[in-house]
Amino acid sequence: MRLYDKLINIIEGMKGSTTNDSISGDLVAELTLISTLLMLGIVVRHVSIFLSIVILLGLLLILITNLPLMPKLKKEQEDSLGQMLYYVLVTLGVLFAAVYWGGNFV
Amino acid sequence: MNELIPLMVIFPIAAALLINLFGFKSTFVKYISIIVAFIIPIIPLASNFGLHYFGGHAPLESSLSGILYHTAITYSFTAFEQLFIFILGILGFFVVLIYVNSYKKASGPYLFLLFMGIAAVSALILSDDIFHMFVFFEIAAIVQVGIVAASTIKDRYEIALKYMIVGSIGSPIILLGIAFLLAIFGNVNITDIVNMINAGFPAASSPVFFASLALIFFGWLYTAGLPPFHTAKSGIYSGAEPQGAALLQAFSVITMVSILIAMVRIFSGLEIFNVILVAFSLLAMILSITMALVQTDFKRMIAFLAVGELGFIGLGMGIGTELSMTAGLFQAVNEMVITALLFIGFGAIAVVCKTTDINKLGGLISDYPKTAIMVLIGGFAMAGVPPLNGFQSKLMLVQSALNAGYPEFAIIIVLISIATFVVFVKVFYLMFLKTKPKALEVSGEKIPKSTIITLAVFLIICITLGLFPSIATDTISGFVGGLL
Amino acid sequence: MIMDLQLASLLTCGFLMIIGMFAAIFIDNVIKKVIGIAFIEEGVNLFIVTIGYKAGGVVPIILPEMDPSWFASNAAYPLPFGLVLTSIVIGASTLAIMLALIMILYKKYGTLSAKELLKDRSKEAVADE
Amino acid sequence: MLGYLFMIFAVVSAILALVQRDLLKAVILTGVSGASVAFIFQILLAPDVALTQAIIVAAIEPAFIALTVKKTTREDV
Repeated sequence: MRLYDKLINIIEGMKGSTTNDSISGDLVAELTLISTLLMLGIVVRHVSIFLSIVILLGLLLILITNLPLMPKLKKEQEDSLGQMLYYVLVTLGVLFAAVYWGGNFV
Repeated sequence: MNELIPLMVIFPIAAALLINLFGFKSTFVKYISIIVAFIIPIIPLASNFGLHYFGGHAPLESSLSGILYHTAITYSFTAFEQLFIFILGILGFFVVLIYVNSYKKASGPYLFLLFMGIAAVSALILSDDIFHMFVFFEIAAIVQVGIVAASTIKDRYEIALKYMIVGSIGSPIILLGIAFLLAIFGNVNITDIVNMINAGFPAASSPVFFASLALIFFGWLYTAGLPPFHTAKSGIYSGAEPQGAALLQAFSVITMVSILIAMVRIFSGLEIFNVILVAFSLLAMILSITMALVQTDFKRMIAFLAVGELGFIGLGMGIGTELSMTAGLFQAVNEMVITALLFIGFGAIAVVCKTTDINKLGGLISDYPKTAIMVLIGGFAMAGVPPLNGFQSKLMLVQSALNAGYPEFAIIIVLISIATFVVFVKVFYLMFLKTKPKALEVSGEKIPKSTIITLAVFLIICITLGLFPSIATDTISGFVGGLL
Repeated sequence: MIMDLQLASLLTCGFLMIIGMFAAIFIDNVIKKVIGIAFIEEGVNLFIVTIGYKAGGVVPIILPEMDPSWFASNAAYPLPFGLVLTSIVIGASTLAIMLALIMILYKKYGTLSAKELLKDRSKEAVADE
Repeated sequence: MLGYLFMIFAVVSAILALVQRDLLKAVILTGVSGASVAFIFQILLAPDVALTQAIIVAAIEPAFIALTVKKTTREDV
């Protein structure tokens, strides 16, 4: 697919945003998200350069295959209590596991 | 005059109870609350630096190890605490002024909540006792919910209940973390715990210590509203009245900073602490800024920005050099003022236009030119445009990240600042510059003078701190030097 | 004895916290969520009290006929007990506020289901205008 | 020995409280769980905490919840 078609698809994927201003906002959000995520991939080089390359490639693959990221991300951060509690629980689990078992390896 | 140290907490509490007692007797409540709000920022300026032991129980020296044990709840008051409590007092004064001026009937219970919150966060930053911090943090959380429930926003009760239920998972967890520390060290005084760790206390490298780090860190995420709590926290900000939201974010900043300092003191020996701190701060910055960009409710936008800016503080503390920590704490001071300015400025527009949807607004610059310009400069300050204070702290952060060998963080900070700028340009354009939609009826209501004065004063603080950052940074770097 | 009293008590507070967490997160009824939150707080309080317990010790109240050095080596550790008193009261007050909010919301929506009460209302607001 | 009994009691009544369809029964079982924990506090050498727990968690909190149940609905659908 050509790049232009892809861009149009991305914009059409952002349902609900109809005005010029909200589309521009969504695009900025999308670009910020992608660029910061790639930067975070580069941060891993302090641990190991090889791992960083792997993560960057994987990240690129994931980002390109689900490109309109913002609508998905927004749906995950709804205001409903169930969703909030779900992520609270997931974070608690991940944080505890990471610190408790990973604390000695840093 | 060391006696004034506990007064910083006791005076607002006593005043709050008194005001609540008089309830709805409007004029009396108005005068007394203005006087109280005026005195609160004066107390930290008049007080001497030092320690205060409640009940006069001076620390005991152990005959075996020679370590000092603090038996009393201890308040430590230095120039750093003075700075924060003073800024909080100034914010509180103007918030009370706006509230008293713009509502015909001043409600005693609402003012009670405001003063109680000021007392609670003052206690949080003064206290050297981690359980004492928990107690006042819970009071602050209840106050936040109360301020939201007392507003006139449509979905306030839902927002308040959501925050409370999510918080009820968070706050027992932080208490459990404190209990773990108590189980290891038999003590809840931070100085004692730090002394024991430095003396090579064996349990300080045990799994239980790591577990307590995880639990307290999770509770800290809740206090600060970093992810996964950012949706609940931004809901709280957008659910409160504008002046209430201005004070609420100051509460969050101070709560976050004081618990963060406690964690840095206790856990800085564990390297994973810095890793998770940086990770969650970056996550907060990215998620909040992207969410702010896609909102259509401008109060919610500012709320997400307010949450995201907290990430800068965490990042500065997480990098862990003296410069970066100074920059992070300086950012905390700046953010309190800037975000309060924005909440009040945008909130005033929301009140006169009776809508918060940016698509329904436009062309307001001809109606409210003063507010528009001041809000614009406030937005510049948050995005980091020289010569305002946000620029100074963000510049320091970028420099410190570069010096510490993490240029990626510097790039992310710059990117996030650019995105913040975009949010502002967008909101400003849609609210003030775009042609006015026909459906919008500006009732001709004027923005109260007290609001304009407040915005002007906050702006002066922003510009002063931007031109002479050493007023704050000297104090903060002295404090950070003692911390490391 | 099968198990040390302190260990059994720790297990109990673990159970209480897990039950509470489960209720607060997975049960749909808001009042049951609140009950679950009360159980979490109860579990944490029990944990803190258990820290202070001393097997074969005495209650940490000094009586005139007690020898101070014997008391010091035999009494339970009273600091956690003092902390728990505060935390019980805090738990009760948060519970009361939550219940008050639930009553108001029930008047408005006529249901106690969290999925209905506390869903995302931002889209709805757009729809009815 | 009594301690273990109360511990089992606390956990079981907590579980039972959450599976009730009738919310008033759930309230009573919450009180039972709180009272059992109060007895555990007594056995763990903390009589002052036990007293507070017995008053606040075993009596006042169920009363609050019961009041809410009365003002709203008894059935957990």
